[in-house]
Amino acid sequence: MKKKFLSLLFGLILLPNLSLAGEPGYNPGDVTFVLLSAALVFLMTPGLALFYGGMVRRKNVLNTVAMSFIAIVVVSLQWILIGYTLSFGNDIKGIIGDFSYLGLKNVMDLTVSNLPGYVFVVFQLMFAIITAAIISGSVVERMSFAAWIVFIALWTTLVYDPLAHMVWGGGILFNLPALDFAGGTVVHISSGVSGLVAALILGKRKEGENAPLMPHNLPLTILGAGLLWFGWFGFNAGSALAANNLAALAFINTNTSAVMAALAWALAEWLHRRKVTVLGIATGAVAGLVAVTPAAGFVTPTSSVFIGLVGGVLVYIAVGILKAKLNYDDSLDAFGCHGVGGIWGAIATGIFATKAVNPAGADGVLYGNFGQLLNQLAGVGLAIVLAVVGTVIILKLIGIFLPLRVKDEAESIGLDITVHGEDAYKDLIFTGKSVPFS
Amino acid sequence: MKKKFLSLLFGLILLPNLSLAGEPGYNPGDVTFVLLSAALVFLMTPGLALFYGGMVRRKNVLNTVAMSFIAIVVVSLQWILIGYTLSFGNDIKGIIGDFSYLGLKNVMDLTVSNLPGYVFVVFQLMFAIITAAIISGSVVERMSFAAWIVFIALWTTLVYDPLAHMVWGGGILFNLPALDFAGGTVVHISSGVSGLVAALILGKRKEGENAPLMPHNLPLTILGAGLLWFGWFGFNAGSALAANNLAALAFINTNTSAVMAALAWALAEWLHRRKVTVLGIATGAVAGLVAVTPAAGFVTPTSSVFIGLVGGVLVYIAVGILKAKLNYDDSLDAFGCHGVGGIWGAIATGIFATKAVNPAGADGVLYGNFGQLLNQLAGVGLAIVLAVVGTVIILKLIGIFLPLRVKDEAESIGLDITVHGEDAYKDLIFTGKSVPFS
Amino acid sequence: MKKKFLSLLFGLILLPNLSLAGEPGYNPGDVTFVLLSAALVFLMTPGLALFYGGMVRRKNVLNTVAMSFIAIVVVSLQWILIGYTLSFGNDIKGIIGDFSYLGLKNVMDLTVSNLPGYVFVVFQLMFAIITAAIISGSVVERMSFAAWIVFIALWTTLVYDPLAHMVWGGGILFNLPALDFAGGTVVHISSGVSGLVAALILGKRKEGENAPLMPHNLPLTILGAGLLWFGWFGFNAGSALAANNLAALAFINTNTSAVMAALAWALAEWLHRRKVTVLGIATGAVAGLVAVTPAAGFVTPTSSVFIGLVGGVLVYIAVGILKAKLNYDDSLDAFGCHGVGGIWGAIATGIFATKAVNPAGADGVLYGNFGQLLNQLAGVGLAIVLAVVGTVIILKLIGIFLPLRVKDEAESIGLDITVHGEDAYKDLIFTGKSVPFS
Amino acid sequence: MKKIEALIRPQKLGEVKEALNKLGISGMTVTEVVGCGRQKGQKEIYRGIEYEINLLPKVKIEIVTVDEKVEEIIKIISESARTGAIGDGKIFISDVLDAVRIRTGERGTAAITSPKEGER
Amino acid sequence: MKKIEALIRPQKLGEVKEALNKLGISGMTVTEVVGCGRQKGQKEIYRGIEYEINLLPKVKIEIVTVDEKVEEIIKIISESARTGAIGDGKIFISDVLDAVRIRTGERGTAAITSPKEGER
Amino acid sequence: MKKIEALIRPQKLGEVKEALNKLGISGMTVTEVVGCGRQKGQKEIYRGIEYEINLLPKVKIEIVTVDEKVEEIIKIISESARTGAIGDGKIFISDVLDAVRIRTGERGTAAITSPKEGER
Ligand SMILES: Nc1ncnc2c1ncn2[C@@H]1O[C@H](COP(=O)(O)OP(=O)(O)O)[C@@H](O)[C@H]1O
Ligand SMILES: Nc1ncnc2c1ncn2[C@@H]1O[C@H](COP(=O)(O)OP(=O)(O)O)[C@@H](O)[C@H]1O
Ligand SMILES: Nc1ncnc2c1ncn2[C@@H]1O[C@H](COP(=O)(O)OP(=O)(O)O)[C@@H](O)[C@H]1O
Repeated sequence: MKKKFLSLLFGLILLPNLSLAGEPGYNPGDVTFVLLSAALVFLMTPGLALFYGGMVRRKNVLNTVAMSFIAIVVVSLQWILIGYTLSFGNDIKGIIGDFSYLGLKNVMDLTVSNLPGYVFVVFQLMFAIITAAIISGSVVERMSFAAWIVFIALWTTLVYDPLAHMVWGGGILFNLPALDFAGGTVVHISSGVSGLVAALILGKRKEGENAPLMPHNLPLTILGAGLLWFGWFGFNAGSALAANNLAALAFINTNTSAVMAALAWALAEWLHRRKVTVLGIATGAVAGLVAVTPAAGFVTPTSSVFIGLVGGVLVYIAVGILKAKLNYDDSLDAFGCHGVGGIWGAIATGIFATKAVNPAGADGVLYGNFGQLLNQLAGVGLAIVLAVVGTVIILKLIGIFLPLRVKDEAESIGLDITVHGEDAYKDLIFTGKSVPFS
Repeated sequence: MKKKFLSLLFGLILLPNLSLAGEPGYNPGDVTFVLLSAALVFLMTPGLALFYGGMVRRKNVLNTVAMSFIAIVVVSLQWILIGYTLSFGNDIKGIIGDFSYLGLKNVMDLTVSNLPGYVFVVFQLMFAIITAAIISGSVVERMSFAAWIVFIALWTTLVYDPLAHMVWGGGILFNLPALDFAGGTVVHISSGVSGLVAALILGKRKEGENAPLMPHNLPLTILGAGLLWFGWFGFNAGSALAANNLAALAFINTNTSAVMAALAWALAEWLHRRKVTVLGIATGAVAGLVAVTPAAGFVTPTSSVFIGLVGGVLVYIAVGILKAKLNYDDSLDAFGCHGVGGIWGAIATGIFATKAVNPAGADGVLYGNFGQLLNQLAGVGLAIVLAVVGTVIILKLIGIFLPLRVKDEAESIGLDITVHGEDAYKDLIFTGKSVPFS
Repeated sequence: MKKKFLSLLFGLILLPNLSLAGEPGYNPGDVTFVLLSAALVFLMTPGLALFYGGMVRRKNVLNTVAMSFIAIVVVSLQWILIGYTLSFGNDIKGIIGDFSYLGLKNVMDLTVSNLPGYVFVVFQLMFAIITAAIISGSVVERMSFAAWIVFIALWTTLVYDPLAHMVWGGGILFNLPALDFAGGTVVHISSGVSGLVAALILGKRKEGENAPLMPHNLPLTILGAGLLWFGWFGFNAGSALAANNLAALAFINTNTSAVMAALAWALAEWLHRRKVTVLGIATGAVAGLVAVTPAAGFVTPTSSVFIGLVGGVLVYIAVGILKAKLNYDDSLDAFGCHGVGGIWGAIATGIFATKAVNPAGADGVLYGNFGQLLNQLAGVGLAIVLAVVGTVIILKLIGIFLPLRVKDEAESIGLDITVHGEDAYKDLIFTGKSVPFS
Repeated sequence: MKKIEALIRPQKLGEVKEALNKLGISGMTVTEVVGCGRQKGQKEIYRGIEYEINLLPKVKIEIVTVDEKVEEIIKIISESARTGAIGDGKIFISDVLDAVRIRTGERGTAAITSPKEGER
Repeated sequence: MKKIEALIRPQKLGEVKEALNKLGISGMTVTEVVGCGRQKGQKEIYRGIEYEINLLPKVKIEIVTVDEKVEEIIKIISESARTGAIGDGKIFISDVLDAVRIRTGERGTAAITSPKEGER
Repeated sequence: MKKIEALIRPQKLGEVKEALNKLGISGMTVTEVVGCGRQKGQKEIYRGIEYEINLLPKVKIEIVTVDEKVEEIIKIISESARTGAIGDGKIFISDVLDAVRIRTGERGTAAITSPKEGER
């Protein structure tokens, strides 16, 4: 009896492998894999919010967190309206998708990579969200929240969507091919470079001279790093779009590169400063995760040892040495970690890729194909150009209508109170009264 | 050699798709989907504990967290003893299940919705847990911990189990049918309304007059919101009970409603208070997640845009305006978010549901079937009556044996120290000595 | 068109169930299950880091967290180089694996338990990581970080890998057989006992006399407990290595034992101290999770009720009474929770195991097979001997080259600043200047 | 000019502040402190062990005021902070030689009394 | 010997400290406090309700110094902490009878002034 | 009546408190502060950059006591807080005009000395 009731309710469960629209043949194992990977990638953005939030000063933690959370809101809406179709619609001149899936129309009956269309849509959505959120790392503690909202809406449309199309959606880089397994170019180079450009346009935080701009809550940052690392397994392994050996390979490469980069950072710090910091281990791990992202499904675990090691060192140099020398204020090193790590990853993919692990990939320099490195460099170059030009234009445009920075006084008092009317931590002492609704 | 050893150890792994009891035929992809969704839904309760914990005052954070954790303990035990069989045992007069599965007997050989019985048991358990935990939001900072423990044990048995049976287990609402995809009525209306009743019976917190009752740790709350959102994908998509297009539809609807409600809240706040708060974004998202819960597998993504938008606005009005006017003390808005959001969700399902996306569902008002709205209203009405009557009786009964509230002095000093003998945060300064075991 | 692009990119997705190396036949549902379980088990180590981090004093939280994070780094590297092959290589005299998989060679083409080799490698890796991390609970707030790094590298090689081989990889305990479903002996007894030995060798923390050594941030600990519990579903259910009824059984047993032990702890505390603490509920839950680990796939849910109850009481006695009497300083009770809980779990498996739920298991005492208890005790004995001897030798060896403890002054100022040059929490007030790169 | 330094129970801060405001006293500085005295320590439990923590949370209120208002303020604070149980706290009075209002440079009494409305 | 107690805006601490250092004043103790006075409370929003929080974060700087330096220090603090808006804070001056340097047991002025280079 | 204000290393609080208790001194108020003086700042590292943080964590102990006990208390604190290294801290002594026990309204010395056992 009960079984009958349930089957009435849940309808299709007795017809496994039959999609709603009568689309047959996808495997529930693969659907589960990609759908739950999407959930893991989703969690990366709250994770990033806390990772970033712990690193700013106490007075700005909520504003920092809000930048990531509003990215979830804005990009989700943008994606179902136009983002998905611009990225994965039918190719227009290798640059952008057409409007076949505007407002998600026709997705219901779509099968992508042997998955129900919605599965692919939500998985890709999570990538678009975190890409926008990463940029905030460069501009926190000073950017206007209103300007940020407009910025990410435009940036996702004008920079992310075309790039995703070019690399993954059948555009020019896809056909070259410039390999990018899980988003080294689409996600990390684009966000890191755009972050740097935004940081330069906004200018430095005002308070760096009299007081160091240091993390107020490192356990929060460590928690964020843990959630990022966890989610990254969905990010990279999930990008195999099926639960197979390739996914497992991407998984182990992801972890291997992360730990090697953390090790590299720790060693660099030890040589340079005679201390190994826990933030350093976490930052190194993120650097390694970034570096292996484009390569995860194209290289051997041994290669990912090197990708991580070099990635960790390069990011350390960028963040710990070059930034100070070049004297720009990339608040939380979105460029240092994601830009530099992503560029190295794209190049490394051109060096270490091998068809022996993924026949759908390509051979890299080490396997005798120098041309692949050139393809990768073309991808890097195009991504950088797009990010720089797009970010400059968008910010200049917004600057006409809105101030890009908060007022100096707000920056000095803190953005949590001045922008959001909230105070992150309240101790024993706080008194006040509520203002009646008016 | 090694393979042989391993197969000896792990026994059944060489016989995929064969259950222990020789039950054939379920798909490992679906089993994985529902089992891992159960894990995600489990995580929602610790997430809720932190979401709530950050919003109370510093002196009550551990008590608040303890209320959710003890719900995991009490409801898990109740569920395997009698909860599961009362909810999903063979139907008795449309009201309750019989004792076929008392103490989980016969579950080993059971197949539910093409899944091994234990899979369904644990998945449903996680729903029962979080439902009880949600109620705590209305009563924290003053309810006695002993009374709370007794309350949730009785409430789960007398309110939750019958309601779950009526809606999902083959009872009267199931046959009507009143649609509830993932628990809008069973989980959210029941807990939200019961919370309000409990808050009214307990009375207000004492300290609201001289000091505002404000959050002491918003990053903790934001973290909790992130975990809730993450787990909600398991809650709603997992409720498809199979990894198919319906699950993917529920997933995208879940996210869409969440972001639209967050947007609605942000806009409402902006119009009302000229600020957008990060707690507002998080609260709005929760409102949207609640609202879409009953509808997730019955409506189109376009409909979930509207469900979220309206849900966000309604919850804002309930929490930010009506609560102050009506002057009750629903501490953390369990009623405002879950009660109001859940009622709207149930109604919205009657409006937006369409067989075009789920033939096992029904058509709603927009698709020409006005009757479905009446069915939904019947479900809402029955849930409200059951929650109100059940909660009043249970609390009055407990009140005979136990005080429902902590003493005023304990409330003033804080429940962490007085009830649990614990202090959440210790700084540099604390000295004391241990008392030897006696 | 688009489909063609995508299939070019992702290669194998159109050939489901075909591994990269042409290995056929594994089920994507099982691959998903184990791969995502690996991700869940991974998350347990950051979870443990926070669980532990919240319990130390404010001045040592980052060092405590760093011990777990560096374990991820060191053990991951060790595992891919030699750990996996020592554990799961072809058996040498029942003690250790050979070098067939040195540096992960040959893993690409390997199938283990009907899973792609990499899947099994990463799943097992996560167990090795958390085992090392657990030990840190005994030695935090005083152990030198350099000594810790060397210790875990050697310990994983000399204690963990042989034990994993003996129990799971085809060694003597495997053939006995001493049952250990998910690592009660391999993970918990080994780490708990080694922790105690290390605590005794290091000696007590200096400051216990004038100030109690109490948790500085219990919400952090509670968060960690939530993540541990969540990940433990992957740990125990994932150990079925397939998505089947056995996995579901392990899942429900896991939760049941956790809640019963939490209940047992709460009752013990109430009887002993007249308070129920939230840390007690969390600690009890961990005790129950540990206790059920070896039994999860071999016993009925009813048995896991008893396993949890007794486990909770035993750990309470060990931690709350015996430790004080015996006067050793196992800082965060790695021995009390994991050693005692693990020993009980191994014994309980010998009592409650039944072939009725898992024909690949064995019958225990309750099912007429007294011999199984002896097998289990043999396993416990061997694990204890290996842990004690291994830990003593390794620490004495390291002690020749490095101090095992930090200097007294560093212990007094705090390890975060003195060892890592970091301060976990910064409030409004901090000023200083940066030192230029030199 | 005198400084009044009151150590009170944290949960009484709201009431005390409200009472002072009614008197027209709005300038004050508040600090979280811990204190011990004759009040019994609070019992805390950590994994089965019971501890007696005897530095308990208190709140310190500091008010610098003109000599004439001292007794009045003492009275108000005493009344609004009292519960009658041990641990209600203390008030200490000491001399202040001078005061400066940073914004205006005013010195002495002028620095701590409200200027005429117009000036504001 | 006098104690100078300055209540300033938190964000001004860096500047004030820098200015004092330039004057050769390095000994000071700093506390996080909250204060109220004539400054308007800050507006906070919690789930649609607006609150006016009127104990605002401030920083207290305490410097014990010899009588001769008092005016100079007041001047430096005032200048570096001033923004001109209400809420800039106050400075209070009071008497200190004696000082002890714990490390050496030195008393009086010697306890708070730098010893000759050699001693160090 | 005098106020003794001691700034000590945080890790010494336990010992100092224990020593004072042995002397029969139980009333005190303790505050977390940061301070600087001649002690070198602590080195902190943030993403490869080294910072010198020179406001270091200290603990402030305030004891109001009768004049006769002042020297004894100073001695006890000095002894139990000393490590011999720079940064051990300072003790400042100042006058207190009056004290009030909020619970009973007692004034002056009575407010800070233990009442007879019976009263309790
Ligand atoms: N001699 C003292 N010096 C400084 N502070 C004191 C002194 N005695 C008490 N206090 C402060 O007053 C608080 C209350 O004092 P206590 O003796 O416990 O209660 P009561 O004032 O009711 O007798 C203490 O926690 C401490 O902060
Ligand atoms: N009478 C007082 N006693 C103690 N502290 C005071 C007093 N008046 C003001 N303060 C402190 O000075 C701060 C600034 O004072 P306020 O009146 O707001 O501004 P202003 O000094 O610019 O007139 C307050 O927040 C409080 O900490
Ligand atoms: N002039 C001062 N006024 C107020 N506090 C001071 C003064 N000098 C030192 N302190 C406090 O005493 C602490 C220790 O002083 P420092 O000069 O570093 O060491 P020492 O007392 O051993 O010479 C400082 O951190 C600060 O809190």
